[in-house]
Amino acid sequence: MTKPPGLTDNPWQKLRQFTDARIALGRCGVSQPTAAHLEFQLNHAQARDAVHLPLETKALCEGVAHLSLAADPTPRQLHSAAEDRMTYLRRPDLGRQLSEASRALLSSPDNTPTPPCDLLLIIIDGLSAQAVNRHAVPFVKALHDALLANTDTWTLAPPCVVTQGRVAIGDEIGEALNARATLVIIGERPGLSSPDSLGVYLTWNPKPGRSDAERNCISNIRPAGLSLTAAAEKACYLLGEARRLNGSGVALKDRSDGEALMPAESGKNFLIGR
Amino acid sequence: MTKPPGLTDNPWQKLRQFTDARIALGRCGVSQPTAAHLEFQLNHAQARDAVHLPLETKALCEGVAHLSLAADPTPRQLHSAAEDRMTYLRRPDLGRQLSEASRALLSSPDNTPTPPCDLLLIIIDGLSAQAVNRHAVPFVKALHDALLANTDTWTLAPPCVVTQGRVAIGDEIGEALNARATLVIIGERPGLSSPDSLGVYLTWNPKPGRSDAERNCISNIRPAGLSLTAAAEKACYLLGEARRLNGSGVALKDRSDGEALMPAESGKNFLIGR
Amino acid sequence: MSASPAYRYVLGARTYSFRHLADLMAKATPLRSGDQLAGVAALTEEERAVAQLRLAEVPLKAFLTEALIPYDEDEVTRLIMDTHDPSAFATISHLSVGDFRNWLLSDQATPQVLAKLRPGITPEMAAAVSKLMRNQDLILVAQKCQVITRFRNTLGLPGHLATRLQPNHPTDDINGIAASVLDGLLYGNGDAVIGINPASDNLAQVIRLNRMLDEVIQHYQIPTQSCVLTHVTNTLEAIHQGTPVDLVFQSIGGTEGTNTSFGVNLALLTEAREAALSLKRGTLGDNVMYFETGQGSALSANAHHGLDQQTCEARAYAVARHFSPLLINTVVGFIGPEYLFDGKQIIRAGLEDHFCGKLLGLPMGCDICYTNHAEADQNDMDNLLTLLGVAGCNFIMGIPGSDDIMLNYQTTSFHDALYARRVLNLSPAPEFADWLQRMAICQDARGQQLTDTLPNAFAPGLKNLTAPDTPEEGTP
Amino acid sequence: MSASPAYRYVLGARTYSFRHLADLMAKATPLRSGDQLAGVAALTEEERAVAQLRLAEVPLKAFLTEALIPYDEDEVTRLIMDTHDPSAFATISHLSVGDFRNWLLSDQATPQVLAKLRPGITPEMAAAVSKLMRNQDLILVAQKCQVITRFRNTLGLPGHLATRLQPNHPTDDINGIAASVLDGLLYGNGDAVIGINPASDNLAQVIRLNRMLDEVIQHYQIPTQSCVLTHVTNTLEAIHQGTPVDLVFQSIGGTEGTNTSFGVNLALLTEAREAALSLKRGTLGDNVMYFETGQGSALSANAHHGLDQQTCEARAYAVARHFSPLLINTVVGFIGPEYLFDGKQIIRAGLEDHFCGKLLGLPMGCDICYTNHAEADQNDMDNLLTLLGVAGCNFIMGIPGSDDIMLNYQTTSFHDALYARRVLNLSPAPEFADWLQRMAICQDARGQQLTDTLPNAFAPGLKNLTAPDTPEEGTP
Ligand code: B12
Ligand code: B12
Repeated sequence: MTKPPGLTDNPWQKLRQFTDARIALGRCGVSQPTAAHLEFQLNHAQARDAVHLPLETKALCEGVAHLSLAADPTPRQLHSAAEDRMTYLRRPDLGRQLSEASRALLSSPDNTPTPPCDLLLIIIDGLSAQAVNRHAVPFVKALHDALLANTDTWTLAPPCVVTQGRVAIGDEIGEALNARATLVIIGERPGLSSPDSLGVYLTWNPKPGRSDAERNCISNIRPAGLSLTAAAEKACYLLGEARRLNGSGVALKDRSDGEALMPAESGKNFLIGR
Repeated sequence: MTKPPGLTDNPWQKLRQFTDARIALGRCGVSQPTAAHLEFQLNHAQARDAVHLPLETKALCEGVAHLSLAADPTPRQLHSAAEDRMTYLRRPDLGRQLSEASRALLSSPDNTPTPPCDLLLIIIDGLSAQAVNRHAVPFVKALHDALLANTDTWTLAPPCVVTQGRVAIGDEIGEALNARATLVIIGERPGLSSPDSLGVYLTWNPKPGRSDAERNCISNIRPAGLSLTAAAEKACYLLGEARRLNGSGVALKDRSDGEALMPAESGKNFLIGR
Repeated sequence: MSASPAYRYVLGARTYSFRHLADLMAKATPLRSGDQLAGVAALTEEERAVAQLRLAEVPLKAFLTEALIPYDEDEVTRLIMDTHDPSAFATISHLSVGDFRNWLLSDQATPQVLAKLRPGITPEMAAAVSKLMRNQDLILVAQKCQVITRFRNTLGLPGHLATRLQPNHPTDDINGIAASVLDGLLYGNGDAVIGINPASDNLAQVIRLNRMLDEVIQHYQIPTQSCVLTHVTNTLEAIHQGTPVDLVFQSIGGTEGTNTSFGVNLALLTEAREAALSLKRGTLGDNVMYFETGQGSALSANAHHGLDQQTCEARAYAVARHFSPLLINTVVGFIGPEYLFDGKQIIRAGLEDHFCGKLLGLPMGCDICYTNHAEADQNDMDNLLTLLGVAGCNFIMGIPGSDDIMLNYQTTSFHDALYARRVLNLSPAPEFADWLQRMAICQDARGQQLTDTLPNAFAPGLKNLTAPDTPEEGTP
Repeated sequence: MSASPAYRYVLGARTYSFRHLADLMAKATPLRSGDQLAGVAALTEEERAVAQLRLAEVPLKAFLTEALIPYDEDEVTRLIMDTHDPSAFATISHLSVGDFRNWLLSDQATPQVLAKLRPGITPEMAAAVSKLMRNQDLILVAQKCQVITRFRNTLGLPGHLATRLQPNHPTDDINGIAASVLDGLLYGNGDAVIGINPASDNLAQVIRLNRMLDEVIQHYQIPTQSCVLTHVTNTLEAIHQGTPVDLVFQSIGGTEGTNTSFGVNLALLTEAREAALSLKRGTLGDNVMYFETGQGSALSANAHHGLDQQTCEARAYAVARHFSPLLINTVVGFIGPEYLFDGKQIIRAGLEDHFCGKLLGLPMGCDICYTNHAEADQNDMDNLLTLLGVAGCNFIMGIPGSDDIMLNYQTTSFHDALYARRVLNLSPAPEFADWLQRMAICQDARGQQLTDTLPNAFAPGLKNLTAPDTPEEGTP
């Protein structure tokens, strides 16, 4: 292909091996070249669609049930108080509450307290059902593996699958199911180049009213981001620390070595000679 | 009242006697003072509401029936193909066609041609039902007076009252009712300071497909604009000329003396000493 | 549409196809209500993005062979094809639409190079490339396109922004109009033109208004021009009756059918221009025409031939270009929400129109406006005003307090123009800026600082008015 | 809300009433989804206009006695009240909110006068007056407010626009980050700060990233500063462990509750600032804090006390002001459509935030951005970018191709910054502009013209990379 007229190339395109970021795009004058600009437009159109993709609840429940470490492996299917996607987008408050029907489902019929459990996994579509459709089951598998490999033991409640939910809906669910900790596995908002990223939020002693300062977060979980195994290991680490501290959030610092995630040489990179 | 700090007055406020335009507003630096700006905001809020006010069809029909010069004075109530106001705003094409029901109403039951008439008055809400609610009946009265005072004689069909209509809907109606000419009396889009202005559009030999170049227009009819009597006289003049030319539109020039509408002295004004 | 090949684009598993070039252009257009109304808009954002990708590949040459409206059916097409200059086109003849965007943005496309290119660009090429451009691209390239025109002053110089003083009155009352004229002049507005839309199309009145403006301009020796925006046939007749007409006005559209619905055609416009030229009233130049356009008029006249409204609009500039106008402006939000639904669509259309017009070599202005039935407000207009100021727009409207009490819409106010001058450091036309300072309307040479007191020259006119009927005196 | 008198306004036959000052403020706010979500927005446009009319009458003094969130309940209120400077306030103490708008727009309010006034203005006064202002007013007044800060360069000078280079990576891969850093530097970006949002909050990683940025800055002698945007408690710990930290970052909100939900408070921020100051790493000045804010966070944390989101946002600036930051920016469309629904609301909020911050004396920047679930696109961002450029915004973000592959949103690209520099004739920080020219990244002294070849200094780093694993070579 001949170089388009007016276009100045960037001779550092090989740096693309290190990142998915849109580097070395070249320029026309100081502007983005047509090809890069139109690719962006297409990606934006697609990312907007991704927001509206529905959760594949059936496949997800089957996949999770199959894996579950819980005594009762059947996931509970819950729905937030946000009826549909448009409501979900405009009313995060509703996405943080259970619908009446789901609430009823969780309350024990005879008002006897639910038996306590150590850990409750809550899988939520969030802003990217695609992320959950693709990675939730493998992530849960990786997590189970990591938990089993761990010295601590965790009793698990039957997992929950929630549609049109936000992170904080886990607090209500966790309290209703008498969990010491919840791990919310949720679709992060879709990015232009990362439409399928999972976020994991840990809350110790969940109950409605918990603030985000009282949780911990692992983010960017996807094959092109933080690998599912690494994320699962980090979750295990955080769970262990939370149990030790009897709390989660700002006070719980991630002091895991984390070398698994990082290049070996501290700070060194090609810019300063590696 | 003391002068607000930072405000520069304009010493030509007395010119407001000549116009409703927002002249001599004063300024802060070069910007509009708060009072003028907020009044504008309020007027805008109100003008937006005015777009959505409904036509008072019943009162209008009674008022017109009462006045009518037609053998059959009962106005026909018609509706365009635009079902509601939102559709009307987005779909002018529908506002230019009759609804199925209205079309049926106009077609003679036994397919005999409607007897011809000279002139058909069509009153339409247009973009300002308020204008029609306020001024249509008095305008029709003034027009009747003017027509009666005229030497030409005009046979009138029963008037039509149309909701959610555009100017060009008159063409279909005029043809269906076999009129040599239509006068569409319609609410002009509401202005910030002129929410109730009528426009009158004359079409000779109306039939669907007529372009605006084939009509004549009298606009800004309202007490604070062109008076109803002056407008009625001008309509009479145009009707006479159209009959003489056997046509309307660009070729029909308004050569009426028009002195009634204009100040006596040609071109003279206070700026160059009157 | 003649038998043209379909345009296809393969995206993953899906093949998108577009019936013909006009369809491709329409689908590639950023969303607007008028194209939805016409049924020509893309149905999804993905379809729009794909159409843009496909349009980017179309060679510019294609527009010379694949007429969007057949040559035989439309005199505007004939004008475009017949006046196209292949030697000017040579610079870009090998480019695709996508390349053209790159090239326009590049440093190769200097103001000088762009000026030479104009006769080689057709409106369809301009429209096509604009569809691939972001708002910032439209601004950046337009800023490089300088179009200068002259009648009694110099308009379009970089760093300048002119205003049409628009003193409309619902009954064309002479004193009412004069009041708005004075207000505008004292706010430093009116260098593009003092232009009245007459409420009536009464001929006597048209003549009277022309006389009145002529007298005011002469009396105060204002380096500007006047215009009465009546139908061109009225102006022609007025000229024949010896009326002092500076500029001939007409609304125009981009298809023959639109112009027919406006009661005009190229021959009539030629006749009118010659009549105006014969009066030799321009002192610095002979740009004697003033045109107005606006997206939506072709569809409104049912004369859009399946084209999107922005392409029709660009074609109107070909009509205008043929008559070397002093001024042309897109009245961008004027008709209503059926063509441009909200502030966002109005802003985009304003930037597109300005860009296309400038690229084609027209002295573009913009009537930055909206109606009360549209989803827009003053903030949207502030945005567009500022953006167009940066883009180097030749002129905007100036009206008392933004409120046109005759045309029933809101456009930019006298104050708005001063805002734009200040924040962007722009001046009115140099001759007019001089006059403003000479008359003590402005304290500075750049028309940015008004004086706080009534300038002497205007005191007599106002003094005559201390009649008992002034509102302050409280008449019974 | 304490027992405050109701506010009334009689309009024709109808009396509008507002429960208290907070209610009046909320109702007077231009429409946005977040206030509708909170249930505090005006229900009709008329109610909004009336609220503005009523708010215009409120004396500025009222904000000193009628706390919108009670003094006893909120440390931000206490900060605002306790640090208010009555002598600075004296200039405007007799004004109503409406008068304040007039005065700000007037020629009396010069940059010098406005600078002196700052400690006399509370965030609520700024928020109130902004609600009465059109977009053009927000731009015009902001342009007069100049706020200059220094660490290793000079930011905020008139005619300048800086960029935060934001080289985020989903796994914090050091080479991935370095790649984006280099891309940004070679596009002339990075004078405000090179600031990484770490994907992980792993402490070791936070330290590693700080070191890496320090080494790059030292190696290339870049007159700029670095920042790792982790939670302030992480940064504090990193400092204690001897990490070379230039700037301390923290997200902040305008109510104590919001800050609690962010895990911070004034004492913690004070401690962090002192820790950073103790490192004495600034060469030209000691502005060591970097804050981010954005409308909606208070409501999201359910800590808005019935206030509208823009007033909460302005209160966050009072928090920031207390710590003399080098940088503060409103991340204006970051959270999503529930707070700012579309491009129009994002643009308005961006202009309001910038104005309020500048008026209060803050070195405001703006993260001009949107998410894929909002009704916005690149055109809206182009508009806001251009408008803020005119308004004199201190800095914007710069990211490869507008796409943050870790935070999942779109902000301004490196190219966008260059666009803004060119069309508005702006430069990066003078020390940085010098460096760009010295390094042969730019051909000119104003950072507007890039060189076409790879500058020598960066060749070695890239050369090392001609490894078999480059994509061009096609590894299996
Ligand atoms: C909107 C408008 C237009 C639009 C119409 C397109 C549209 N889809 O709406 C555009 C911009 C295309 C337009 C063009 C012109 N207009 Co015009 N227009 C108006 C305006 C501002 C509002 C009309 C309105 O509210 N109609 C009511 C709604 C409900 O009806 P509608 O069916 O939606 O709209 C139709 C009519 O408005 C009609 N129409 C619009 N203008 C004109 C002009 C004439 C002479 C005729 C016969 C019909 C006509 O076209 C519309 C579509 O069919 C009026 C001012 C006013 N205060 O009314 C001037 C006004 C009616 N127009 C006027 C003029 C002079 C023109 C032009 C002749 C200007 C020129 N020199 O070319 C052209 C050509 C008109 C034509 N022959 O097609 C004058 C008429 C003066 C007179 N008494 O004859 C007015 C009063 C404004 C003015 N004083 O300058 N116009
Ligand atoms: C949106 C967002 C925010 C918003 C949240 C408000 C809202 N209504 O959405 C705002 C701007 C307020 C915010 C603030 C902060 N955030 Co944040 N945020 C995000 C973002 C971009 C998207 C989150 C998402 O999609 N959620 C999914 C939807 C469906 O869930 P939701 O219920 O609607 O949203 C909730 C969560 O997102 C949660 N949340 C948001 N950020 C954070 C951070 C932490 C540590 C926790 C526990 C929770 C949390 O708050 C929301 C409301 O309850 C992520 C990046 C990503 N790729 O995910 C970063 C991200 C989660 N945030 C991050 C950080 C560091 C912060 C701050 C601590 C920064 C600071 N130094 O102050 C603050 C404070 C957070 C807090 N304690 O409240 C980091 C977390 C790193 C980590 N592994 O711990 C991330 C990964 C980005 C980053 N790398 O910098 N954030």
